[in-house]
Amino acid sequence: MVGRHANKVVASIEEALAPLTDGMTILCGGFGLSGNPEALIKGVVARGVKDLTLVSNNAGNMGKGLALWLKAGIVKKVICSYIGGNEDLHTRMASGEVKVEITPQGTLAERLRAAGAGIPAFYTPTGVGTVVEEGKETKEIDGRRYILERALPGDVALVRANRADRFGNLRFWRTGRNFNPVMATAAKLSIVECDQLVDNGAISPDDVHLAGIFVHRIVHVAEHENAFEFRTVRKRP
Amino acid sequence: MVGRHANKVVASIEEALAPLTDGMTILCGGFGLSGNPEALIKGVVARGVKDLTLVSNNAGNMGKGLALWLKAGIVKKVICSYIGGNEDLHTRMASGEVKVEITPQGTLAERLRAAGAGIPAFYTPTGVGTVVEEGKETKEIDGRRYILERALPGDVALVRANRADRFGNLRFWRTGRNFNPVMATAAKLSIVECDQLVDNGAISPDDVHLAGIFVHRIVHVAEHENAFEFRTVRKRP
Amino acid sequence: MTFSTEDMARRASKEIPAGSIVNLGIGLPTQVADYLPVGHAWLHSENGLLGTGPFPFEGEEDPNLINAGKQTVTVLPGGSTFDSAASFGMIRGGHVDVAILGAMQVAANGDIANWAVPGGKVMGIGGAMDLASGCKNVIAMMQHVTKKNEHKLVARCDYPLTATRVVTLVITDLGVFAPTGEAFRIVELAPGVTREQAIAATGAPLV
Amino acid sequence: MTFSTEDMARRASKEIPAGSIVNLGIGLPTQVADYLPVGHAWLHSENGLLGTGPFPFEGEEDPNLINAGKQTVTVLPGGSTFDSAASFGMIRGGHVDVAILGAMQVAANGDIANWAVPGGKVMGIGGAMDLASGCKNVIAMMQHVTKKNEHKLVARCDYPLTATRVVTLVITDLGVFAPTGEAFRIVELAPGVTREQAIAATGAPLV
Repeated sequence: MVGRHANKVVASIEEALAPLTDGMTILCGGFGLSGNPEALIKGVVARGVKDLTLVSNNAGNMGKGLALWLKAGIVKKVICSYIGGNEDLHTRMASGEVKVEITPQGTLAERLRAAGAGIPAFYTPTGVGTVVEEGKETKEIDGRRYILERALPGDVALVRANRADRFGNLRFWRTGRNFNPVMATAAKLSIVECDQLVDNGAISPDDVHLAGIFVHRIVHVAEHENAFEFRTVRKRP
Repeated sequence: MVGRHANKVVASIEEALAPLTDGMTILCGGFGLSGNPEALIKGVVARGVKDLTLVSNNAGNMGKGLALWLKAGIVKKVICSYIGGNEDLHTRMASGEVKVEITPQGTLAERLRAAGAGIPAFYTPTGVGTVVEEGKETKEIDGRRYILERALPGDVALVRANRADRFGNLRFWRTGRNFNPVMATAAKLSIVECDQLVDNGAISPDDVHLAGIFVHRIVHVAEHENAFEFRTVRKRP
Repeated sequence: MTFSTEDMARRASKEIPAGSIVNLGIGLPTQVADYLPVGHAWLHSENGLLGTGPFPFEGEEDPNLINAGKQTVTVLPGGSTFDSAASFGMIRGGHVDVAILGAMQVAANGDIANWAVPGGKVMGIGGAMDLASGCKNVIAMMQHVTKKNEHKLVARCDYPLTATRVVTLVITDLGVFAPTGEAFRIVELAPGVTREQAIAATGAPLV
Repeated sequence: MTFSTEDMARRASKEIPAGSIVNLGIGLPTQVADYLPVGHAWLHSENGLLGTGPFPFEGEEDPNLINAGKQTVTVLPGGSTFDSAASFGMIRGGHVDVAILGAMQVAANGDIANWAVPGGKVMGIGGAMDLASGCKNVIAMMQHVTKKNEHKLVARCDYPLTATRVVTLVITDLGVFAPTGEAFRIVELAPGVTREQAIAATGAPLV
């Protein structure tokens, strides 16, 4: 009898992704191309699974990140908050190849957080009086109307961390954190790609951003492209 | 026109507590006697307000911490999760002097978190089929019954931090964190008592436990009793 | 003479109290930051950053330090990072004092439409609905009319709504206007813009 | 011969898989930790600690490093701290694999009562309901009968409930028993305890 919290570190992306099967709901961290689990994203295409439901804020952009899944034709549905200039998604949405469900970004984050925290549904003011309200229950509480939104759990989460210890305690770097922690909490199986892998104890208890209780597989990937969308700078004075 | 996020550091407990008035709902961090805002708790008694509703996990113990408020007779209602050996609360509850509402600890934390995050109500499995369910709406979601719980906002939060910068970014020490962050998010006015006060920039952005957006007054208190409830030790080998 | 986009951004900056928390929407509103004195207010980026600083010096760009518009930025002393759920908790919970948002239409009752053009390509919602419904004070910034001379300050929005009854002020190239319920009140006209011009360009009563 | 509390704690420790996350309730269940090999499992304390270590050496007690029973503890390498909302998110969200809880009554259908005695002093709920309803595997530890010889393994609880249909195993001084719906199944009897003794001490069918 061995639980899920022993021996989490695996040697390869292939091994990390072995449990994936067709039709799964995959939660993927990242905001635009920032804080993406780049090697895991590429690895899923190589893994050869299909008919995936993808939950991610953006589903890639500029042909990069999760756009690889769209190009590979392995996604049947995307739940996201923003498409913008993501032409890979626009064309597949237009052709009907991929079904797209758009949700406000805060509602997406909260639905994932709820799934991780055992809250099956919650009321929110976001989207009241808009198309987001259509087909959903509403309730007036203390004189204001709210929408009932449901938790959004997944089968697998793909997560990018800056640093992980062997138990899976994670630290993120700057805004690379974004959706990564909530995605990890909301999935049955959370797979982490980390820039640095350290021994237990190297991260002080108070410095853990996400506790290893939410992490099941860890793979160390030292090199990342870390693509820019808008490289904005100022002149030195 | 000056917003609430300028000049938060005040010189004294008296100044920090000046906005308190009779009848307020006060949220107080701490778990048992650990992580308590000790100077603010004492200061509220000296401030002379009364008819308070106190939201705290324990409402003091061993005559210490929030037990001071009970002894002073300034509390009309307590919302907490645990009484245990808190005789000050037992006697006042028995006499009818203080009304006590007991809620499961996780529901208490989630109600506070909801208040801070703009979620007016949420469904939870905790307490289904028990007295906690009485008088509350329930709903079956995906075949399981859940209770609708309401957000629990407060007028003022009293918070103990280990370290604060001048904007109010906070770090906590070990299990002294407990309810302190959620209390701060759930109140209109959050007052922090910190062991160490540092300049902005001294806490790295990734090392902030609670962002200063949730903090409105800061008072530096170097000395604390930090009472023990059960001082359990082992022999050196 | 009308307000340039720079004038609009400068004017919008006056609506931001010292010591407040502000979220600047993608595009035009982002420029408002250029007119805020150093240390005046704290800028919130909904992707998980409070205390957003200016663009980095060349060569110091960090792909994991961006704002909600995916532009590389810096973080000021006193800044903090957090995850998306915490970030939108700040917004939804009313902890962000001011949001300045781009808009396609604003109605006299304060309704705002800023995420989709009827029949147009769906770009997504992003943080727009959360910001518009969650922030205490929502200011819209936009051109007063479309390129086809259609009204954007209207009696009632016919574009898909972002949030209802939330806008407190609209800053356009023609001036500054406050939704009052049935009409827009003229707070200020751009230099040289007449009341008649503004009335003609507005699809709701102007008072 | 019956199980001593030490025997019960040792027996309970066998139910904890290696590499699992465990929450040990206040009182008797806390002793289970004494029988877990170093590094075997991760102990969760609902006040905001994962990776709870043994009591500190004398002189190293930290009043801000305690378990849910308010006892001074230590934190192991790989341990982490977090706030109460995050901690109960772990519990409610099903991320804690095993909870071992003290109990006053357990029913054959898995109902558990462990927070209040009818007519007795109200001690509060604490984390009991969250743990009992949130954890994947709930094990109850208690004496088989009360000091007044009343049944505690019952057909139906008449004490205020903590959670319904959650207990998978009951460990008592008489042995180990599994609620099956209508009855308790004998998993194991303490050395020297007869089937007849156990049946007499149980307020529900024993099979």
